[in-house]
Amino acid sequence: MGKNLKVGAIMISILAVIVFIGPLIAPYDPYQVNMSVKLQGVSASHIMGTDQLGRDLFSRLIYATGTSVKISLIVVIVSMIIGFVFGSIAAFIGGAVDEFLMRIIDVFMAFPTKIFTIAIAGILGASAINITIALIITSWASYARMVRGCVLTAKELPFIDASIALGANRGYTIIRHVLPSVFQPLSTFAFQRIAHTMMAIVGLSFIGLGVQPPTPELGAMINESKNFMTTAPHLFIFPGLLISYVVFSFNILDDSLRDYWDPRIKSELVL
Amino acid sequence: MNLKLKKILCFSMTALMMVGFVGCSNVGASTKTAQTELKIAYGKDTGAVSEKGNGDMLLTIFAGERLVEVVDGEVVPSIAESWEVKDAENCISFKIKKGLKFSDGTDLTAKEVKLKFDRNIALKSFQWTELDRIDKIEIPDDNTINFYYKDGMDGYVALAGFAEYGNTIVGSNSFQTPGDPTTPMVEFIGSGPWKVEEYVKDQYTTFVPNENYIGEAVKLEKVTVNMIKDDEARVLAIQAGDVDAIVDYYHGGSAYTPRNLLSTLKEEGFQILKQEMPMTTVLAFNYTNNEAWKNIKLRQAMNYAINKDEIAGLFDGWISPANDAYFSDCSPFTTALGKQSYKYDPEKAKSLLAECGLEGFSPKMLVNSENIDEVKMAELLQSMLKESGINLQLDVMDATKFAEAKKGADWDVYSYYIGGPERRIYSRNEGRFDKSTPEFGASGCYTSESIVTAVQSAVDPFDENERKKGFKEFYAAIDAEAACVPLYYDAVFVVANEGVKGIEFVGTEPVFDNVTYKK
Amino acid sequence: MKKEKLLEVEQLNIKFTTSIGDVNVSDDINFSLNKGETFCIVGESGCGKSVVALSLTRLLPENAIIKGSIKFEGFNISELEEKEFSEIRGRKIATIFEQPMSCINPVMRIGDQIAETYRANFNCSRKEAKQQALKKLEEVKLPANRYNSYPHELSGGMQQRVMIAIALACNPQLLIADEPTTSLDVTVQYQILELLQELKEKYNMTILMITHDMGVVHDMADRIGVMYAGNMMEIADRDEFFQRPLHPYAVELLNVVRDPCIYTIPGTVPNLMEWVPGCPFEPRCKRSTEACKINKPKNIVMGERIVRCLNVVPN
Amino acid sequence: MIKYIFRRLLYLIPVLILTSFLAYMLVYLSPSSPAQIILQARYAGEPTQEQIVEFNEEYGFDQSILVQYTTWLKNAMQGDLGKSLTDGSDVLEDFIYSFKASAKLYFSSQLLALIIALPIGVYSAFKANSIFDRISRTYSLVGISIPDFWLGMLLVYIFSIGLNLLPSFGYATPKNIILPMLALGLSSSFSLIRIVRTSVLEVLHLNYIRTARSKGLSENQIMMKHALRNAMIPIVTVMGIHLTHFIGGAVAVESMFAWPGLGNFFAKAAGSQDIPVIQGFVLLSAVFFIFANLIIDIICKQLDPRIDYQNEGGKNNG
Repeated sequence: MGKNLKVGAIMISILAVIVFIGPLIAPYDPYQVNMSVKLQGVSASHIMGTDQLGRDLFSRLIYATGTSVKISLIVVIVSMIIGFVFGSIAAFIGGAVDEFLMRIIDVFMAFPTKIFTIAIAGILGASAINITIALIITSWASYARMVRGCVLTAKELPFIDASIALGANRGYTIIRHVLPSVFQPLSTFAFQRIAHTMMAIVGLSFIGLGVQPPTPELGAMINESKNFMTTAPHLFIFPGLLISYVVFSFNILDDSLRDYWDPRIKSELVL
Repeated sequence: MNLKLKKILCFSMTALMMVGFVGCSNVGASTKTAQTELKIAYGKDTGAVSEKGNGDMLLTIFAGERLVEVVDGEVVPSIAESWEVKDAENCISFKIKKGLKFSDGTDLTAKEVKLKFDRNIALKSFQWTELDRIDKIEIPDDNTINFYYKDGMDGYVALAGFAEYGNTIVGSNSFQTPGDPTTPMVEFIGSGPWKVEEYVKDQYTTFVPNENYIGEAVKLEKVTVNMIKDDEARVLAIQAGDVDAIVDYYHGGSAYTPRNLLSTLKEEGFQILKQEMPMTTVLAFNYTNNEAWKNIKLRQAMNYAINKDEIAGLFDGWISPANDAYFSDCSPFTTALGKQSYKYDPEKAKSLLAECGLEGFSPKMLVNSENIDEVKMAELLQSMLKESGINLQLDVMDATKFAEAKKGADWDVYSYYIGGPERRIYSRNEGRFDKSTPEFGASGCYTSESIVTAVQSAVDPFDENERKKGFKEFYAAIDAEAACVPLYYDAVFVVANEGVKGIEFVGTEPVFDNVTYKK
Repeated sequence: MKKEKLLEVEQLNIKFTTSIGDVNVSDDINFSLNKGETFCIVGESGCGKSVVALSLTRLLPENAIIKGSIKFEGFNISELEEKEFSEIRGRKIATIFEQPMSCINPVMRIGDQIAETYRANFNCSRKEAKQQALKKLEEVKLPANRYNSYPHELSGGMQQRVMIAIALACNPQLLIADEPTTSLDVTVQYQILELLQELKEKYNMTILMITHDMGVVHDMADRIGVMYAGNMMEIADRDEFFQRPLHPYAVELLNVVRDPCIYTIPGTVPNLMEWVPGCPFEPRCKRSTEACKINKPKNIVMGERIVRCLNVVPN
Repeated sequence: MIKYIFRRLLYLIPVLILTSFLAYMLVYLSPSSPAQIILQARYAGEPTQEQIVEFNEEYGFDQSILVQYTTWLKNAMQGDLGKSLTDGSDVLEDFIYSFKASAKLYFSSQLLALIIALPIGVYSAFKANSIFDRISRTYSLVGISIPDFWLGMLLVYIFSIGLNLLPSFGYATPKNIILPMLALGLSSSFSLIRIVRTSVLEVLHLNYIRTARSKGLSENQIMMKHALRNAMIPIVTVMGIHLTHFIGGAVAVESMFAWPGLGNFFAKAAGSQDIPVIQGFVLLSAVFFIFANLIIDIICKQLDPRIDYQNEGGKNNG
């Protein structure tokens, strides 16, 4: 466990540095065009080369990573909140409300996520905000279903009845006992979703339905680089490596955390 | 289960190996042999089967003819051998050549000619033509067709409109109900040098020689036009040897070979053929919804603030910057002005802005995300305009949203074009600047009375010299008014394998009638 | 009459390596089984009795380290290669486990599971195996039409019968029964024990039974071994044991059985991860002395009886 | 069994109705009216009021939403999902055409993924914590972090641009499928390796494996007869869910290789706001998705006798 967790933690810390203080260390303005140095390869002044407009790729990548990661975090957090609210309402109130909410959740989950996301993003129009909305619309239902399940299980636990029977306030019991037992699986689930969401965002941006220029974004940058695969391969290689880095750091951390909870199937990686 | 699993495993291994063999068997010796077939990559579907459309430009040029054509800015005979303007310019009468046949062997007479115009009028598809003003169409005999106008024919531009792609003449069997032009077009039967042999929507169209064509027969036995939507994919296709040539969209402006890949292709030994068009990409202002743009100083400031050479730099030197007013020297009617009124000067732009009281001006630019060059150019403009203290905001969106947003007031500039393929220069220029034409967009290039007068004097006269003079006036007028910011002159490119010989440009359209190919 | 020994276990030490340290679950255990007898190992939960049982046929997880010698029919099987060893498993030594539901493959028909054992150990046709399986079903008193049932379609008692049928498919000489009745209802327990007894007599089988239930021990055992915290505290004949337990722990154990409502053994089972120099039962022992804390007791052999204690309960 | 399927189908009816309603309502997410969007696309200029009215009548947009919806649903049940607004082609035909293209690519790539993942995953689980296991775990964890379209680009860079061996895009010849199949297949294999490994490992820790060992079965027999068969249940479920993902799941790869599959087609339609295509595709893919899940459930039922017929409720996964 130890090594993987350490590697994951280090990778995530580096990522956090890139995302939150990266703009301070970026050597160039990511929007600054300089046509005299366009499409240059790796050099001392531009450590990852320059793009079609002579912008520094390294600086752009720093900003682009920020964009992708921030959107994934927003999507995950907002869906988690929506899912939590609806899931717990369904579970606590129960009856017709539960039935109604569950049918709605069923419907949302009956759509293949990607088709649904593309449809919404396409109809709303491609932009960073709309892709965030589209991803939230398509992902809240799974959180809600999960929260509902957890709350129902927690409600059944003997100590809940016991504490109510012993005269504890019902509301207090829920806050003190039921909710904590939801948070652990919910946060684990949400953490797993970060990498997935990140992949969805870069994929949608790659097909032009996501973040739009001039905002730098990793998937969109790869899309733009398609023209230059022969002449300037660094334009697609670096953003791709960066996506893999980000997703890998979330995956390895998630993996080692899961091993931590379930040591039966744990095993170390070769790193 | 065990057994089943084994079976599946064996099967899949075999399948994988077979795939592998197919993949590796791509080695062939090459000697230079004459090819009878040419494969072209093209970014649009040819639309040979269409409910309401008329077919794509390439299709209409390959397999169709119109009453007249426009070459070097002049209307020349085609299906019609002559024409006459009568009744105080209220009627135009075309004499149709005798003995013409469609590719399916049926006769081409005035009756068939009328079909297409009936269709366009019924379906209200009369962009860039004057068909909306037509009162009635008469066919006194097999070789005559008369068009009567409601309130007079609109000069030369109306005549040139008959050369529009949409007015390509097709046979009566083209329609689902033969002879009923309001029914969907189920086959493209034209009278051009080629005929459509096979059409698979969004995949390919094959053309073979039309044996009923009365002109000189084409040389190749077959041309396959592969529809490849992605610009980069077409380039990869020719590099991989899947196609022999790439042709830009005949209209220009979209679905073209990425300009910054042309140098690479040239280095790799492909021929690059270029034909400049009388089409200028400009930065247009939202003056109809946005009062500020009615101030000429602001329009001039924008002109001074943009360095066109740098924009042309986006295209790796393959496209010329629009330094010399509006159109390049590609047609007798589009001769350049010979002066550069607004040389790049950020200081001047700044002072003009100050005069307008617009320091820290922050205009919003609409950008169509489907055109990558447009996006790149917008990003370049954003960075460039900073020098003049203009803080350009970009709003990038897909084509539909773009079209929608254009109508609103919440934007300032966008990338637009004036002119077009040669057969369209009359109607397009009139449509862009004359508010009284149906094509006139609510927003676009700034226009004024002097510009409207000038454009009329350019597109109306039947006399060639008067038109030439008119065009000069027209350019001078839009230049003086700083109606928009000309950015670069567009061009049509054909990229072809070394062995492809005989690609010609008629007007601004690539033609493959005389092409031979040795591989 | 000299009793013939079927299984002899000597100096058996078992250790588990885990990420938080090593756990000693068997400390120099010695015992032997006579042919045809039922030997019961009894002890509280977590004393290591199941581990000892499973170690005999190498069914422990990979992190178990086993030392010592195990002789089966006078032949040291602890040094056998894995491949040779699998010929003993099932064929000569069979095992039945507690919680039969989880120990039978849920997606395989029960008949096939019985037949599979036979086929794995004897080279025979499917048909023969099926015949054998049907015969075994009959022996464990399940109707033949249950051959095609899936485990989840059976009750717990029936599942344990299936388990027994699987184990006895090859008529093994030694049957290791690891808590065979623990998860069953009392009435069903009785039926299963009766069945085991019946089959034992029929095939002259030797049974090593692991249990924490003194009632079961009393009904089934010929001889008894008492385990505590990885140590075999006492080995004795059933009658002698119940009449006169020698080890203080055994005494306590019997007291609990006789008067379960009143009597408990004070203290808790020790943590096996903590190494103690003396006797592991010392903290709970009524007879403990200072010496018990320092010295590990040695086995005291008294004829057939063996006791591991410094202060054996006097007569 | 029939009863079970019938019950499931009955349960699906409300879900299908709500789904279709949601699919239809997608059009109202759009800030502009369908007439505006479509006429704009059809004619270059601004549509006149007359054209808009005429259009609304022709497509029934002048009626109330519920009437529009029921008309649409009625037509949809008869296989008429309307026509594409951009080119007038039949939506159902378009769907079937791109469905076939997608299926071809997706099934071949999943087969490839299975061929790669099954032996690696099983061996990895069997030799848990060995060097092989560690390498394969690292390999698959790195693999699932690579976007499939980027993997596709790398393949194009190597095999099309570098070695000039394979076509980089297109659909026409059998060779065209190789690179997109590799990109998708490899991508799926990474996650599949993990699933296979976990499933097998979970099974290997179960008591009945110990029983199997105690019966004297060899390791191979244990693996094939007991471990794999049981581990196949979660694997098949996940594979099934993967398969239903071919609707849209491969959109980036399809777009990368200009493969005329569902995702590619749909993304284009969504980009141009081709409302009937969007509605039709969303509905058809949801229907397909729902029924595919039902079929997976039935297959799992075949594999796993423990699943109770009486239990209803489907497995869902986005």
